[in-house]
Amino acid sequence: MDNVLADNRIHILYFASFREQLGQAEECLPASYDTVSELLSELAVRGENWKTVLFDNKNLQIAVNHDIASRETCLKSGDEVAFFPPVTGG
Amino acid sequence: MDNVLADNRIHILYFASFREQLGQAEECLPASYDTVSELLSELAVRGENWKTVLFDNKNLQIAVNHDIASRETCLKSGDEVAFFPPVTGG
Amino acid sequence: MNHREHQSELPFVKVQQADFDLTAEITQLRQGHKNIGAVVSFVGTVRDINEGDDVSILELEHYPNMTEKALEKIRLEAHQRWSLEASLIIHRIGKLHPTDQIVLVAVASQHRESAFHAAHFIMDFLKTNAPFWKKETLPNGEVRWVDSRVSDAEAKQRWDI
Amino acid sequence: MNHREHQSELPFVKVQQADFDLTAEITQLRQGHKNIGAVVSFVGTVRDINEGDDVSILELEHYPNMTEKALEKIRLEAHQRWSLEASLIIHRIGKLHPTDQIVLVAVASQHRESAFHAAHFIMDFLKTNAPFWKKETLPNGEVRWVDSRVSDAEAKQRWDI
Repeated sequence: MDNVLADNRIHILYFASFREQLGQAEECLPASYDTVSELLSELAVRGENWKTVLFDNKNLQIAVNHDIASRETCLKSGDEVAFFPPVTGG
Repeated sequence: MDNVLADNRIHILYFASFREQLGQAEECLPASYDTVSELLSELAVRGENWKTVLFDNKNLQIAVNHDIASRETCLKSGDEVAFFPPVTGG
Repeated sequence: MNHREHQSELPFVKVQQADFDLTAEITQLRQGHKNIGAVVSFVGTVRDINEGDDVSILELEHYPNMTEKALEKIRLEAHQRWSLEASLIIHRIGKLHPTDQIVLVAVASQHRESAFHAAHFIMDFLKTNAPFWKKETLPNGEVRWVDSRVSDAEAKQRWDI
Repeated sequence: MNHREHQSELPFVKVQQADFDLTAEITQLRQGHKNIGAVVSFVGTVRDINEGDDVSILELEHYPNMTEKALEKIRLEAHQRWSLEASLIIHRIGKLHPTDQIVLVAVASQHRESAFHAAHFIMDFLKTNAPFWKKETLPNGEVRWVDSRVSDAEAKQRWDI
């Protein structure tokens, strides 16, 4: 069932300039990371672009399940993690 | 001529509760007071009511020629002096 | 201060019996200013309760020859203190009822900070320096002048630092 | 918090492409609250210049599932900090042009002080905590993401005291 599948994964979203720089808007990965930091380390392995935009980015903004989060935030199956640059609304 | 007459006088206005307590909205007096304070002393002689509402009133507000003034403000012929309680607009 | 400020006699200060429309006033205020990024408006309205009593009618008296001059003075002081694109003050007079609009202060600027401060400043000074007086009628017919609030005098002090 | 707050899903937070009418929104916000004495509104508009360049189009992207939740959180925080009668946040998304309205924050309270502070607070937090991103198109066709402003991060700090 779709729900069971989804529960074993984390859903990752990229917004604004991140989406353009990384060339993708979203993806699903196995839920095998305890924290956002671990997930970022894994993504950094993909190449310089990923490392620069996310891992090394001091202005990286993170949301987990639609709440502002940090690199220390814990992850579990079914979580939605979003990475984005500083917001510019209003 | 009216203008000459007006020039030898000061025009006095009373607003809001002052107008009601003193029973008049305006009057003209000879321009024989150097300051607002002297004018107030003269008005106080009229009776307890005038003394209480104006002379003794710590919250007395004064305008001379449409600008906020004080008891020390100088007066000259043709001036318009207004006495009123603290304002309550807005 | 731009050219439009000098078009007519105090076009950005209005003392009137008529009600006002917020959208229409703001639209007019913004006209010709493409670089505005922030518009802060304050609308004062008649509450149905004052000092614990119901209020049926609120009547606003003012000092006709002084009022507009006093409001314009406050408005120009705000333009001196902050970088503003445009501003407007409308104050109603005469008989008003609960929920009626009494006053509008609108300030337009490039960035929000100055518009927020200037609108607040104008209202604080209007409350203590503009010659308006409120008289309220209670449901039992009692009529009384509204007392000035100590908090209004204190609010004004804040800006003198 | 009054009963109307629970009528529908986040009725006081709207994320929409459509423009809004200030008078209509304020009138609706005030409905049923007779004890309101002050309404402070902030309208953010598209400036025709950013960082020295002319701007032709401003496009607003957001994070659909998070946006309304983030705005409601800011709104409720304001209600906890100040005594407010009602408040409303509208934020537009999609393609906008110079002079277009982007955002409305409106706060109604008994006295002006809390309405001014709460509206300013909501805007300062919206600027740093609500997931919106602006992309601007210059007249020569160049497209770029708008940089966040350091002053916005600083403005937010102020409220943490």
